[in-house]
Amino acid sequence: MPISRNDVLAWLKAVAQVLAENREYLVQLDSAIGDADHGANMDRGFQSIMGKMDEINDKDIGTIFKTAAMTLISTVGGASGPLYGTFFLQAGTKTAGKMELTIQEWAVVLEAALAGIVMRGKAELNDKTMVDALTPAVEALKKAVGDGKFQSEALAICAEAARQGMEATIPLVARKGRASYLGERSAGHQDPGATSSYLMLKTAAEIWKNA
Amino acid sequence: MPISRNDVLAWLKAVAQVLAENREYLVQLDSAIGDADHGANMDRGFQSIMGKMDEINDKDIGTIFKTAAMTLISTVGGASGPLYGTFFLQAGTKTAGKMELTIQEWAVVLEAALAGIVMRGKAELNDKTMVDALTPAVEALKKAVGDGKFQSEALAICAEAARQGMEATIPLVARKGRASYLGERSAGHQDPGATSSYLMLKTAAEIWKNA
Amino acid sequence: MKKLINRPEDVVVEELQGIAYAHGDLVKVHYNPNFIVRADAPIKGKVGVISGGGSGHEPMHGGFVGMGMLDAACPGAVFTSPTPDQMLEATKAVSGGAGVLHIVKNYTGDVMNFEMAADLGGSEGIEVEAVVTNDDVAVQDSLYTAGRRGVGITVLAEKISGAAAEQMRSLKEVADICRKVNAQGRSMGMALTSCIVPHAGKPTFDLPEDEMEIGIGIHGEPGRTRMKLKSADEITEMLMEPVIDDLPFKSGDNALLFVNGMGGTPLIELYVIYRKAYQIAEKHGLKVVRNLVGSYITSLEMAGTSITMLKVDDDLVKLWDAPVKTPGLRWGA
Amino acid sequence: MKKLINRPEDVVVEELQGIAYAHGDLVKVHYNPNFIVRADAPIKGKVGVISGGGSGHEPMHGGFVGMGMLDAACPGAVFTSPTPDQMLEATKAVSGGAGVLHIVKNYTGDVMNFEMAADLGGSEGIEVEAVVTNDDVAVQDSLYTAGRRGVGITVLAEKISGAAAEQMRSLKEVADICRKVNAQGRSMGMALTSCIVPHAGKPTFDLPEDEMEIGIGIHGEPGRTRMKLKSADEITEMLMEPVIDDLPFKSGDNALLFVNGMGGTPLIELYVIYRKAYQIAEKHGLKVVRNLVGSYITSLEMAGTSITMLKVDDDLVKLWDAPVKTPGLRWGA
Ligand SMILES: Nc1ncnc2c1ncn2[C@@H]1O[C@H](COP(=O)(O)OP(=O)(O)O)[C@@H](O)[C@H]1O
Ligand SMILES: Nc1ncnc2c1ncn2[C@@H]1O[C@H](COP(=O)(O)OP(=O)(O)O)[C@@H](O)[C@H]1O
Ligand SMILES: [Mg+2]
Ligand SMILES: [Mg+2]
Ligand SMILES: [Mg+2]
Ligand SMILES: [Mg+2]
Repeated sequence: MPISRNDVLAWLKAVAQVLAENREYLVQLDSAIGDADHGANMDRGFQSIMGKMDEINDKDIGTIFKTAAMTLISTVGGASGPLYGTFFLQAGTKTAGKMELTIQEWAVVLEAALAGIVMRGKAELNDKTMVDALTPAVEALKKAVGDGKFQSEALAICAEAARQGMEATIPLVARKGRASYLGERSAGHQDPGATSSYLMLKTAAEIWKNA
Repeated sequence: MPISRNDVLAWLKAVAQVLAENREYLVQLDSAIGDADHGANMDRGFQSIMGKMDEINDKDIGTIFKTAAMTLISTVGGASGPLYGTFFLQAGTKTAGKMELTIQEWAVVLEAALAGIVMRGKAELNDKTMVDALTPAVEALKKAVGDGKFQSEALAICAEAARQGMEATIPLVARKGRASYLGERSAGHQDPGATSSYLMLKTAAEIWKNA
Repeated sequence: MKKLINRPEDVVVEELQGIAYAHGDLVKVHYNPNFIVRADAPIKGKVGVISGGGSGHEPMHGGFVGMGMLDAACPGAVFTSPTPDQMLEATKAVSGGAGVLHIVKNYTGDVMNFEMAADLGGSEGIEVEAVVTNDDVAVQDSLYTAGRRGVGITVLAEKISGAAAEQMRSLKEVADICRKVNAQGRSMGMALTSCIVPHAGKPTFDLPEDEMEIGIGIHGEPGRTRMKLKSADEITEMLMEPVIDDLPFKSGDNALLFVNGMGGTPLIELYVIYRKAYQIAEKHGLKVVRNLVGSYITSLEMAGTSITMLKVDDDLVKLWDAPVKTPGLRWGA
Repeated sequence: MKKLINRPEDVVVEELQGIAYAHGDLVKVHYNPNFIVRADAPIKGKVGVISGGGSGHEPMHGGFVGMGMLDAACPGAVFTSPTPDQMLEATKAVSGGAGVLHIVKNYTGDVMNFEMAADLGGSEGIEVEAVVTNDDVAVQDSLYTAGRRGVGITVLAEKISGAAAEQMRSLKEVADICRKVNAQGRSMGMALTSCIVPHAGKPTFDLPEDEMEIGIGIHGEPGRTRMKLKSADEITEMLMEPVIDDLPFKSGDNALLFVNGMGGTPLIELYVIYRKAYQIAEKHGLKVVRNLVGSYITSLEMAGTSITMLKVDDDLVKLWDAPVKTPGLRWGA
């Protein structure tokens, strides 16, 4: 079954909850190599999206994503605000007018969303950013879809790739974002943005398992 | 044997050493009910007197005490500077031109010196100040001298009375000086100024034991 | 002890050197005895206004030397009142023939040292008046004690008296203004942390992570009561209400509201306090016509705040608004 | 966490209310989106100068809004760059027809949010130039990284660009001056303690009693190296030498020396640092013709200091001396 408008709304709700639960954890990760706000930023942003649920309850997926994007852009700030804002903005552009998405379409949407982040932040692979979780996740999803995997399996593969990408940020020396100021001292810590990206994709895999 | 000019110099030297050794202790007492400087103040003052030793080495007791007084006044500051300054100023007035003091004379000098502190600070007995150590000490010395005690014994009795006076400050609620701001909270702590007074008189008893 | 210092015994002199390097256009620093004096002192025919006190309260007093405020300031050792020779020399240095006002905070040590400066004489016929500030409502006042401490009002008294002197008012007038400011002002303070006196090397008092001291002074002395940490709004109420009660301030009064940081408290928190203090003043019908927000009378690195309210009339407001040009307070010039 | 706050999520808005109550004569506060704007904005024909950044650096930037400095400031959440809508609205509010300068500190978040403000459009033909400050020599610069942080020079750039705008210079000129200040300035900072981000509730990093962080920024981020605590003189050398080396400053240069406190450091310590910094500058043949000593770009309650050196010529000195009337920096008015 394709991913419906309602599934997308359910995903955003679930992400809001997961980020609220992981607020402390993300703050802690950001304390080690940043400024201790990533958890608060993401939580503030997704709580604001929750405040818009009534407004988008009956809208198409493109409108849902665009609203999420604008909300993140105007409430998150920091690096993650424009980055995830652009992520959802691009996702919204790809899904304009759509009421549901096949898993094939979702792979395309995710790829465009990631491209938005790269366009905005100019990070390359192994710069120790969210791009390190999203890039392998998009690749894995595309491959799984190409291989004809079931939707639930493809989403799980995507999340698992994100998890591996997230963990692979640990030994890296940051070259982008605030962690780059630490130089060598940034090595040995997991990137908070890669972690929030993984949490989003993991939540998609869980929420859309039976979609 | 009377207390000679040299004995007075030796006493000042010994007091400087005792105060240096008790600097931390006096700071600690002043931390509890004051501003943590009494030890530093007294040490600074008596080290400065040590810097004047060459100048007063061959002077009469009055000049020695007056020089000590002016040095304390211009280097100690705080409450203890003017108080001990006045103490030595009065002692200097009583001993002008003298090359030695009998124990009877010392009792008179000490009484005048205490009167100087009371005139300057207007503290009464049980206000939880140095006056609480000095007053019983002067009384005890006068009585011991009147009773015809030997000098060494009279000085020991004087120091012991100071010690008891000092310890008696512990339960008192301060009514003068910085400790008075604490109100009831000042009870349960020994007064730093009473402690430095005791240390001076105890040192006199030790140094002049064989005078 | 974490401090940006060299040897504890050198802190005050090195600070004075820093001030001399930084503010040579406004002040001159005299060593042995130590005092900071207006670059253009003495000013003929002007009342000289001087103050002094222990170091560790910066910018008070040295940072308030300059046009429209103090003519000289005498810094003692950290938290230790200065010695009479400093006051004597500073008095001579600022005497322009119209007399000199000594603004003294009510501490046994400060009062006695200023008194001794007068007793010792040597100021060669310079007319001196002393005004003792004692605005701290945290201290119960009584004939039988040392009385209330001089705290925040001292900053306002120095500004306003300095402005009056700058207008060439007489010694009596300047002293009267100073007394009036003291009489019409009240303060109260609190601490989140103790400070560390450099030569002591450790906190004057220990305060658990969830407690605060209410009614502290500016020398790291413990306060009247210790209690569980409360919200900024509750703390502000605990400071404002006794201050307003004590004068008392009455509905319709105009006031200057001064929210002060103790040295380790960032400005963002002072504005949070100011917000509530302003609302409480309004609630009492008081009109806050002037204000001061910042760390002006501090206690080394202590975290905490004090609130001062001064009842003002037109003359006081005009004197407050008058130009001032000092390292620590500056406007209109 | 010991702070004078209510709920962490209310700190910024309550601070803004405090600023509004305290400085209504100089600034107006706009909520949703949040920005602080000059009371008399927009000024016809004058370039509008705005800046923005996370809160927690007070008085920067909000305290620098007023005549001769910023026309508006956009405060984000604590340590979080503001959002594009704030910059957009502030830009419109200060546009007097001569264009608007955005002074942006070089942080990924700040840069991207200011960029998005431009991308999103909606500023209806207002000409905007952005200058990014990046003066922190503690960060190794490289094409492949986020580059150096914008720190202390931002305060000086805001003062000097603001003065240029006040003189009705064109947008290009004001932006060029701003770029010049940034190009000619270098900074480096250190911390004795971490700060505590309110919503985090505990120190961003733990620093043992005998250690310090060298090369910290202004967001509580750990520095480049951690080492045993040293004396003020040694610390000053560790900050001054890289700053002087990097530009490099050369014997005979005139400089503005800015010794900044991080929020929890008392003024007495800053003067001890200033003393040594001045002596080091002299030793290198640099002439310190202007200075600033105080806590102007802070990191909540962090104890520590940063040193900024700006090479100045006559034009920059004149612009520095020009009147400024803001809550945080004021002279000549
Ligand atoms: N240039 C960039 N490209 C992609 N992601 C980035 C970039 N810079 C930072 N990030 C991501 O943003 C995260 C930090 O977000 P957050 O803490 O919310 O913002 P800030 O760094 O402004 O405090 C980092 O962990 C990293 O994953
Ligand atoms: N009015 C007074 N009369 C007599 N002694 C006093 C008076 N006020 C204070 N003292 C003494 O001074 C001591 C404190 O001295 P010190 O700490 O050096 O000065 P300060 O209180 O100014 O810091 C007190 O412990 C007390 O014994
Ligand atoms: Mg962050
Ligand atoms: Mg003391
Ligand atoms: Mg003292
Ligand atoms: Mg941030």
